[in-house]
This record gives sequence, C-alpha cells and structure tokens, in this order.
Amino acid sequence: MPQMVLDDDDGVIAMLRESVAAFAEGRPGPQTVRSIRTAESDMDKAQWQEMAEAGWLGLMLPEALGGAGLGIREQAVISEALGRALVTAPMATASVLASALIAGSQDSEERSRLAANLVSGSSIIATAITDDIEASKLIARAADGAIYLDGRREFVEAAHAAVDFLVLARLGDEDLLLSVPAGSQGLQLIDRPGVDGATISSLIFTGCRLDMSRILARGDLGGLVEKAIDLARLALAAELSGIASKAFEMASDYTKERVQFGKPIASFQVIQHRLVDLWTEAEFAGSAVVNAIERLGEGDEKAARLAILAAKARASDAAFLIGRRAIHLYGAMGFTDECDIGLYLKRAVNLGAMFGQAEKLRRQFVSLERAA
Amino acid sequence: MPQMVLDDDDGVIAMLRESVAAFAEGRPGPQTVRSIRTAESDMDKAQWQEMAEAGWLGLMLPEALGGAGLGIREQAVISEALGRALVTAPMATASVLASALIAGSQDSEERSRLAANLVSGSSIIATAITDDIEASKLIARAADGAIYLDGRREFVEAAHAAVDFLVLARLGDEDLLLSVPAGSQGLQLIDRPGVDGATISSLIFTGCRLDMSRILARGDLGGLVEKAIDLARLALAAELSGIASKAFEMASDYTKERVQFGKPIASFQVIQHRLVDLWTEAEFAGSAVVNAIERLGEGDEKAARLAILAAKARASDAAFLIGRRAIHLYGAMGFTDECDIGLYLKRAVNLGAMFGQAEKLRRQFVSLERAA
Amino acid sequence: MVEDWNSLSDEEFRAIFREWVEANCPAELRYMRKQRPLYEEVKVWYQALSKKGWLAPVWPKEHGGMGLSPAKHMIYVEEWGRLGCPRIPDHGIGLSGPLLIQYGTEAQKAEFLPKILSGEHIWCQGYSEPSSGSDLASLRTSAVLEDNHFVINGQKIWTTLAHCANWIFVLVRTDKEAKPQRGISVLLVDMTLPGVTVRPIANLRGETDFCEVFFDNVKVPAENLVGEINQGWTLAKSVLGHERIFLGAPTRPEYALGRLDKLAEARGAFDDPAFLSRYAKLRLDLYDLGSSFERYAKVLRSGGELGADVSMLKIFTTELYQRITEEMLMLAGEEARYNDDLEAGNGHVDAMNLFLDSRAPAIFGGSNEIQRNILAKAVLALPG
Amino acid sequence: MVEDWNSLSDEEFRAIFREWVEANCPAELRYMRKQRPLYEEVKVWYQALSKKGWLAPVWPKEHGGMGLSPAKHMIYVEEWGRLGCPRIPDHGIGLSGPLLIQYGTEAQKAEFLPKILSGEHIWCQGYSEPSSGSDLASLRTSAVLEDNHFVINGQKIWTTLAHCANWIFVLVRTDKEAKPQRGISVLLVDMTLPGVTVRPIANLRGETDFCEVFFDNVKVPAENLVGEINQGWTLAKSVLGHERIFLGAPTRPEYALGRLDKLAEARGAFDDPAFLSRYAKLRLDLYDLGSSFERYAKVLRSGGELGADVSMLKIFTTELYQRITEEMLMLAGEEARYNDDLEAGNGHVDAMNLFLDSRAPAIFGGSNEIQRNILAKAVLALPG
Repeated sequence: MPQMVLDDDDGVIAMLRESVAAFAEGRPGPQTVRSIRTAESDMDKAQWQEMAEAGWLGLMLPEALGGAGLGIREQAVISEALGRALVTAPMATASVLASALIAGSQDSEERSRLAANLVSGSSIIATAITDDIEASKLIARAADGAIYLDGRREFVEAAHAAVDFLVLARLGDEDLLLSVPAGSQGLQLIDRPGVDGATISSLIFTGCRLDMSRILARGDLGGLVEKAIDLARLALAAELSGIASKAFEMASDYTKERVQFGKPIASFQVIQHRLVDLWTEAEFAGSAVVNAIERLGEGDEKAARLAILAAKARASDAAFLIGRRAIHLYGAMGFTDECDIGLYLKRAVNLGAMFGQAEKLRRQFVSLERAA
Repeated sequence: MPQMVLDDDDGVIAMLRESVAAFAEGRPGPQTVRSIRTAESDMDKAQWQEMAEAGWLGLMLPEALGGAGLGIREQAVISEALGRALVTAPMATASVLASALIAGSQDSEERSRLAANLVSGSSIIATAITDDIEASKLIARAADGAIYLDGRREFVEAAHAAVDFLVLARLGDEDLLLSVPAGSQGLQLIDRPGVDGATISSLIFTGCRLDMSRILARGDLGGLVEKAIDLARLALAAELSGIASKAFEMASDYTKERVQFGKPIASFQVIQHRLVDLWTEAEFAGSAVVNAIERLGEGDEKAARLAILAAKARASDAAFLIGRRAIHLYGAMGFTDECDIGLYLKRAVNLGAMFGQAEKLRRQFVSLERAA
Repeated sequence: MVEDWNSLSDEEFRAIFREWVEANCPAELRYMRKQRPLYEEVKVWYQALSKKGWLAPVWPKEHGGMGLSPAKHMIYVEEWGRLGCPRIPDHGIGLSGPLLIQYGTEAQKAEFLPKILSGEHIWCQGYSEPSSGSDLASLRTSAVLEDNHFVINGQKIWTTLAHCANWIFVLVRTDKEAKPQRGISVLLVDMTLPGVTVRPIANLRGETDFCEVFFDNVKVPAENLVGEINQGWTLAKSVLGHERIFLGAPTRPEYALGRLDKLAEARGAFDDPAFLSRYAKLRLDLYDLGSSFERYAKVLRSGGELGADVSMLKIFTTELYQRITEEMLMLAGEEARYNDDLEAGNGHVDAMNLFLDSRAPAIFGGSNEIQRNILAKAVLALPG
Repeated sequence: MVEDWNSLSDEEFRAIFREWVEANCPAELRYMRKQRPLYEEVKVWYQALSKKGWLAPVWPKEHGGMGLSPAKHMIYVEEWGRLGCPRIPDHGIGLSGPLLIQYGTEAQKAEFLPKILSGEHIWCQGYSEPSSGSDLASLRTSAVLEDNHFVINGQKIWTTLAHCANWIFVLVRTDKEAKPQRGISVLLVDMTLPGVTVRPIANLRGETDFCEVFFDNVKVPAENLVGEINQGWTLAKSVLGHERIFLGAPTRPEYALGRLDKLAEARGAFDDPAFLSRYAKLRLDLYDLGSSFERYAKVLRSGGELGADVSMLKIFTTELYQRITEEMLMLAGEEARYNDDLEAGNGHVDAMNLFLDSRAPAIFGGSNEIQRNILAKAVLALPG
C-alpha cells in the first residue's frame, strides 16, 4: 500500500497509524461525512473531542503551551492516516494552522487560553485566513481602547462550531493577529454547502468590537502567517496523500472482485496499466511529503518552502486523478452516492483547493526557485 | 484507412489518389528522402518535374494563367496522398503558396512567366515568406529606376533549386510583392540541415538590385498574403493528415506482425486501445481538413479562416503524436534510421512547424473567434 | 399533421420546427439545470408535443410519429438542444415504441403505442443487472413460463427514472442452459403489479436519476413477450439503430464549454495566457468533434448506414466533457470547494454539478473501455 | 589504492572523488554531445580511471575494483553525472566483470578481469535478437558442443557499441528441446574469430550506437562457457542487481530540463505564462522524481534490497524525458524544422538531438509496457 516511507526506530509512527485506524474503526469516516451532510452541519464536534482525547490536536504546540511538542513528521503521519480513513475533520486549519499562529504569538493570557482550548478540544478555534495573505487582512481601527473590525473573509471551516476565530487585520501600518469570539456583535455568518458535505462559511465584520486583550501578535506578521500556512499545506499534502493511497487501494480491490466477461476486470491489461500509473502517482505523493518533512527539518527555509509547494501540488493532483479514475473503474457503482469512493474524490477536491490549487503552487515553486 | 471522406460523384478524387499512389510506386518517397539527405540537397528536381508532368503543380492557378483551374479540394486530395507516400516535395510553398501569390498579383509579363514556369515545373519558384507577415517584409528602397532590397529571411525551402524567389518588402508606406532572380548580386544563402533531410536556407539581402518589372503587386498586400498562407496551411494540413494516416497504418500493421510472448503484440489490450486512440486522431484530422475545404467553399471568410487554423492544428498534432507513438510501437526497430517510420515523424515535425505550430494556431483561432 | 416532413427542405423544416418550439416550450422549462426531469416536471411540454403529433420524430406516421428521415431527425435533435428544451422521459418514444413497431404483434402495437403518445404509459428499460455492467449477456433475472404467464424473479439496476415510470421492458433469461447470449427474452411489465419494487439510487450529484428494480414472483401474461422467446438479445441490440450517433453528439461538452466561457469571462481568465492555452485546446477539440460528427451526420442524411466506427465519437465527446469540467474546477480556484453554483456576472455556473455529471457518460451506454475493445476488433481488425 | 572507501563519510568520499575527477577528466571530454562515445574517443579518461584504480567502482578490491557499497556507488554515479564526465564503454566493467566475478572460474577471472581494467578488452553484450525484443526467453542463436568447442550460429541485434568491442558475451540456446527459459547458456566470444560479422545500425539521430552481430559457425573453446550449461538465463538476469535503480535515475530529464531552461531564457519564454505553466509541470515532475529516487537510494544506503517496485522510476523518468524534449520543440517554434543545434544566447541547445534520443529509453531496457506488466503482477498482485 502506498504510504510515506519513514524511519521508525522507536515505533512511534506505527503507533500513531494504528491509533488512527482504531479510531476510524469505531467512528467510520464516511459515516460521519454523511451525517454532517444530512445535518447541513460544519463538523462533528464529538469526533473532534475524541481526536483531542487521542492527543492529536495541537500536537506541534510546545509543551509549555500544553502541546505534545511533536513535529511535522508526526502531524503528517496522523494527517495521512486521517486521509486514508476519510476522517474529514478541519485538522489543517483548526489544529495545524491555529497551533502555528498561536505558537508564533506573543505570550499572553489569551494565547494560553486558546492553546489550552485547542489541545483539550473543549472549544474550537476556526481560522479565517487563506493563502492570499494580503486579502486575508480585515480593516482594523482603534478607538476608545478597543479594536473595530470591518471586512469579509471567505472559506471558513467550522465557523458554527467555533468558539473563537483567528483573524488577520491591518491597523495603520502594522498587522494584527486577533482572536474574535463567536457571536460577537457585528459578526455575521453566511453559509454555503461544501463539496465534501460540510458547510463552509463567509464571515462578515461590520464594526465588530474587540478588547485589546484579543490581540495575539502585531507588527509585520507576513512571515509568521506564511510559515503557518506552509505547515497547514504540508498537513493537507499528507492528508491528500492518504486519500490518494486509500482511493487507489479501493479501486484496485474493486477491480479484483468485479467480474466482467467471466474474468475479474483487474486481469485486463488496460486496467492493469492504469492501476500501475495510479499507484505510481500515489507513491510519488508519499515520497513528496516525506521529502518536504525532511527539507523542513534541515532549516533551509527556501528549500523547505519549495518542497512543501511541490508536495501539496503532487498530493492534490494524485488524489484528484486517482479519485476520478477510481470512480470510472467502479463503473456505474462509482457514480452512486452510496459508494464511498465518491466521497474520497469530493474530499480531494475540497482539500486540493485549500491554500492553493496544484497549478498555482507549481507556478509559485518556479518563481521562488528562479528568484534565486 | 483513415482519410478524407469526400463526395466523388465524378471519380476525380479517386483518380487523383490513384495517380499519386502510382507515382510513388515508381519513385518511393522514403528513398527520395534518403537520397536528398545524403546529397545534402534541398529537393529532388527530377521528382518535381515529374509532378509537373502529372499536372499537380499550380493546379489552383486560373486556366488563363495556364493552371488547371481546380480548387483546394483537389489540392488537398493530392497533398494528402503525397503525405501518405512521404513524397517530401515543397508542394505547400513552391506550388500552393506561390500560385496563390501569383494569382493575386497584377497582370504582367513577369507574372505570366512565373505562372508558366510554375505549372511546367521547368524552373522552381521558392517563397521567402513565413506566417509572421510583418517580419517577412524586407526593406526596399527605390533609386535610379530600380528597387534595392535589404534584410534577412529564414526558413526558405528549395532555395538552391529555385530560379526565382517570391519575397515581400516594405517600400515607404506600401507593400511590394517581388520576384528575385536566383544568383542576384547582393543575395546570399546560408544553409542548415532540415529535420526531414532537405536543406533549409536563410536568404540575406544586401542592397540587392531588382528591375521595376519584378514588382508583382503593390499596395496593402496583407490580405492577399494572409489568404495565400491559409491555402498553404490547408495543403499542409492535408499532407499532415496523410502522414498521420499512413504512420498509423504502418504501426497498426507492424503490431499485427510483431510477435512477443507467442502472440502478435496487436492482440494486447493496451496496444489495441492505443491504436484506437491514434486511429481516432487520424480520423479527426481527415474530418478537420474536409471541414476546412467546405467552409472555404462557402465564402464566409472568418468561418473559413477558423476552419483552416483548426485543421492545421489538428493534423499536425495528429501526425506528431502518431509518429511518436508509432516509433514506440515499432520498438527498437523504430529507433533505427533504416525504418521508414522515423522519416514520417521527422516530416511531421517539419510540416507541423511551418506557418504556425498547433499551439500558436489554436491561440489564433480563439482570438479570432472571440474578436466577433 | 399529415404533411410529409421529409419533402421539405432542411431549412424549411428547421424554421417550422423552431418557430413552433419557441412558441410552445414554456420558458421556465428551457435550459433546466436538472438533466433528467421527471414526467410531472415536464408534462406540459410532453403534452404539447403529443397534441401536435411531434412527440415521436422517427416513428412511422401510421403509428402517430412524424416519420422523419435521419437527416430531418438530426435537425429535430439539434434544434431541441439549441433551444434548451428539457429532456423528457423518452424510453417509450425512443426504445419501447421502436421495439414494438419492429417486433410487436398487432395487438401489442394497438395497446401500447397510443398510450406512449398520450403520456399514459411512461416507460423505463430494464437491461443492466448488479453483476452485469457492460457485459449484458451475463444477465440473471429469470422468467419461467407457467400457465400462460411468465413469472419473473431477479433484479435490475441503473434503470433510469424507474421511479416515475409505470411500465418497464425487461431483458430476462428464459433458458438457463443456453449460451449467455441465447436464452434471453424481452418482456413488457406493468410496474404496478405485485412483486415489483423500485428503489431509487442517489448519484454523485445527490439526484436520483436511476433506480434498482426488484422482481419477486411477478406474473405477467405470456402475450407480453415481444418477438420470439429466447431471441431477446437480437431485439435489444437492434433498437439502437442510427440513434447511436447521438451518444457521440457534442451536446454535453458544448454546453459545458459555454459555461466555462461564462465563468472565464466573469473571472477575467481570458487575460491569462496559461488559461487561454488550455482553453484553446478544449475549444478546438470541441470544434473538431463537430467536424467529425458532421461527417457521420452527412452519411445519415444521404441515406447511408453507420458502421461501428461511429463509436469513436462517444469516446471523444464523453472524455472531452470531463476535461472541460475539470478545467472549470481549476478556474474556480478555492471556490471549487463549494457544492453549489458559482456566481458569474449576471447568472450562475453549475461547475460542480457538471464536473460530477461528467463522470457518468464515460461509464454508461457501454463504458469507453468496451467501446475501444469494439473499435479494435470491429474497425481496426486487430487480432486476439 | 588499498583504502577502505566505505569507511569514509559520504561527504569525505564525495569531496575526494570530485577533486580527483576535476583534475583528471579532460575538459574537452566533459558535457559531450555524443551519448555513447567510442573507446578511442574517451581513452584518456578510461586510462586515467584505470591507473587510479577507480574504473570499477563495485568490483571487490581483490579484483582491482573499489569495492564500493551501494551508497558510495550512488555518490560515484552522481558526481560522474554532475561533473559531465563522458560515458565510457562500460559493458566490461558493468556486466561481464560482475558476471565473471560471480560465476566465472578462477582461470576466467585471471584471464579476463585484468584486461577489462587495462582497456585491452572492450566488451559488448549479445542479448537481444531480431525476433525477441523484450521477450528475451525466445532467443534462437544456437551453440552446439563439438570436440570441446561450441559452434555458434545466429544473430544478435541492438548490441551497443559492438563495432568498437573486441569481446562479446552472448546468450545462446544450448538445448532446443527445453522450455524457453531453460536451455540458455552464456558464452564469451572473441570477436576477432572467423565467422563474427558486425553491422552497425544507424539510429534516428544518425549515430551508430548499436549493431547487429552475426555468428556463422563461430568456434569458441568450451572453457569460454560461464557457469553451468543451460543455466544462462539465471546468470543473465542476476547481474543486473542493484544497478536497476540507475535505469530510473533522473539524469536524462535533468539534463534535458537544463537545456530547456537555457533555450527558454534565450527566447524570453519565461515571460509567457502559458509556457511557464507547462514548464512548471515538467519542473515539478522532475523535482518529485528526485524525491522518489531518493527514497530508493536511501534503502540502498541503509543496506536494504530493492524490490520490483523500483521499476516505476524507469517508466517515469523515460516518459518525463520525452515530454521535456517535446516541449523543447514547441518552444523552438519554426526552428523545430532544423536538424542541428539551436542558438541560445552564449551557446547552443541540441533540441532535436534530445527529442530523437528520448525515443529510445522508453523502449530499451525492457519497454515501458513490459515494466507496467511486471509492476501489475509483481507489486500490485493483479490477477490474470
């Protein structure tokens, strides 16, 4: 089975994989996807709570903030396994991105509160930031010892479940990173159905008033946010790689079972070669994610950035391609909603479009590399 | 066998096809290609003479100028058949393009002389015009009752065999179409080997002096030249379509003969599906050329132009793709120079790059269509 | 009503048809998002066609059809598409009707044809079974002749719009000993009979275009057999006829490219040469598909018959449809995450709907792999 | 010379190797356009390596090799490529030598190994035959044992550089009754013997990298048999070993992309977003191929063995090589009509040469179709 090939001398990797698999056995991902969709909800809070109990939330937060102090390697292993199991929680935003933003903030009570909530899963922190960092900034103004926010942010996951939102804003010539309490006056949500079943929201800020204590960081935050997004991208790449791998296996298994003209369709050469190509894509996705993890560990910022862009592009293309081809290999069955394979494709579309589609990331890679 | 499907009530189409096939039997195309290459020559003049005798040169010239007064339909049929037989004569430039330019010129002795020479094949007329019409214009100046030309033109076929060159030049605010005698003072040739074996030349004009009688047309010649190039493109599309069709057949036949693991390789499903896709491309190329012929016959200039751009793009892509895949299907044999299939690929590359590669033509199609 | 449509020139016929459609197909039914509306949803249009006598374009006039030649039928289909008329439940008109006209008894024709035209009978077609897929000959639903009745047991699947049909014509196995393609018969079944159960199946788009149909000891009179017993395979194959060309029509990619245009205009994407380059390839593929389609249409118009080679159009059009919708998602950027329609200037573009819908045609109507197998054998004469 | 190279760190070894190569590989031999130069053309470099004892990286030291571990060998190969060293006729070092070291008699080793190292014997390899292609087991060249000699009759083809070799090791059929893969033996043949004829074959690029070799009653002593009689199939397959990974190395597409870069820079193509978009796909495919290659290299470095799955790299790298060179022709515009190199700023780019060359690797070394068949069976365990 295609998956990331990582050294695992102490067995931690295997342990993490097993724990996700066990989790998914008790709470099958596709079932949760369907229930979220039926309820027109944005996420499954009970599932999130269990993930917190398993210790998967905020695991890259430093121990001082209550995190496990683990690295992107462990995060990627969990994300990959969640992808395989189609556990569609907002891991990349509400855990990875949020953790990185909180970890990069100044020390404050608010920061500690958010970190603790994140790790415990007790209250959810949604992020209202996309890869277009400039456009992500709301307009802030300071008045009577408070901050007032205006503007609109799209593509927010878990907006109804959230207790706090992390947002960026521009105040004069400096950036602010702020936490906004859900239900604030002057904050309105507009919902649209997401392709994988969970609602995606837009946030509209109209003179939304915040205490100064809600400022988590200020100054030039471009670098902090960019790095945080890169971590989220890498987590997404791992999740997409898991989706690709599992969708490939499902298709491969199905073609072995499915009999046409007296033979399993997997015995037809055209199907075999197509499966070989899909398998190659899934293997490449895994290797690309491993490469990004290693580059990130080496400290060369540009090399790491390139590797992450490549990994997200490769993994999302792989998951999208395999999802499409898998549906075709399933035949009519693949076109039904009751077959899980379609949910994998839809999830691949959703995650693939987050923080930059493949084509966009490839172009970024080339301009960054050539800027040398 | 994929080929243009045309009504042929009077049997002319079939007759033309048979005559080209008979010609190629006596003078096999691949053999001529190899002898031109070995001689580092630009064309085979004896072959050209025979083509003239067959009545294929200048056949679209009006009867008043000694032509057959036939249309693009018959020209396309001949070009397609020449492509199939890999008769690599400079038909598209030295006959189709030259004819169209001469036909569009003012009545003059020079024009009549050129037309007669073209049709009889007795002396060859090379064209020094590419699809970048502006860049095709030499700089002309008038002095002491003569015209002096300066500038450089690339990609000239049959430059050594030619007795006259047709060139465009800019004189003040008007265009000139001129015939330049080979061997003129101030005209220098630089040769480079062409991919299909025939030499391609650059012409360098340095104060090259011409009699005023050499002016064939003057004024705004953009429209005339553009239409002439479109006819050349259509002839090329037909020739490429013939190349695609024959290369497909050769590959298909080879896979039926070639035994591996005790079976002809054509019995492997992967090979079969690939052949089906190549066959489809060849069929599409033929239909695209037929469509262009029909649109051209209807008199809507824009519709005709679109159809020609599409046909040349489709046919060159088809010939290029089929050539590449055919070599692969031939296996190691396909990688040898002694196998004819490589000559088909090389010819496809050469013709595909004349008067606009596929990608360029497709972009032109879209901008023309959207300019509506 | 008794005119000889075929005696008109193509232009005259096109103009007459077009004018009447413009006047009689309600605006709210034109350019429907739903690909396969139910009978109730398009009843007005169905009935208008029925009253005019234009519901069954290719049926002979003596049976209430228009008796159109393939050429005129092509115009009928083209204009229908161009004017955005909705698809109607058409298994009665397109399949059961022609089947009965060709193979039915006089009694069957008298009974069933008028009810198709009136809309009283809405038909569906029971071909595929859970284990058969593109291998129809492997079907297992059985019919046993007992006391002048057939007793049917088994299951059909991918039965389009079965949940809004009241009659089904089913392929059943009537001889288990015979070779797979022998021993198959065609039966007409009243779906209100005891033992018939219909279960709609939701598809990727969340719609229920097709169903499973279960037969549990369903008793139908012996006279509901069409043609001879055990000869159903030949019957079932023959009704496709010249309509096979429509499987390869550029309709779907044409519609999708129009939507891509609209989205691209709204997003200013035509200013991006990278988009333009990919768009140009799709545009030209569509254009060239039109040229190839026209080649076959011409054969029909001039009274010729189509060979197996026409299947290449089905492959090309279905795969082009997919590529166009994939480009649409790429163009959507992060909005590809939405399941609903995208804003595009003055209107919406159903990118996700089309992307998901485009998965189907490459599978149904004989998967593209099957089509390539057929072309390899029947057209290219490849061995093995 | 007697150092244990494997005891050095990777960095130390790389530095030592690199420094020596920089000093000893003549500049005029670096970055040669010719992919397979003849022995005479690269003799200086061959002899320099020979004298230094660095000609045979993986042979054991007792036979005059460097005894490198797979990890160190990888560095050797990487630096060789990075420094643009020319390929040398390497069948003796890469194939005959290892074959003899593993299966040869002491007499054979003593006779042949030193002459490979000295350059006295230049080897080629007689595997393929006109009718065999990727199906090696079907070979027909026969060898009959008569009076303590084998008499060889038959023909080999695609024998790389046979026209500049003086020894060939051939797979011959020694038992016609046995099953295809049985009854095959390996013989060492002096090409100067009567009855050996070599005919060079020009390839698409007009070069003669490979030949046909004819055997007409060629008599070779029985002691030129390697290993046991009729066991040649196993021998022939086994010498490939870990070197299979190099078939999947990114070397060729890397070189080609570098040339594409140069051409694109010279033509200002990076300002065209349409080119950039296509280029970015190629660039990332190459980058990701590097990541996947590294994964297998890591296995070797840590002493592991490679499975059949490594073949995916061969497919990917050869097809990527083709796509890059096709883009190069597209970028060349009308200059794609030239057979010679294209001007590109300060230098030239051999676009057509690379385009034509890229046709070969997808065919040779087991066609990509064969590789996919193997992966389907051996890795994905697909039935049939």
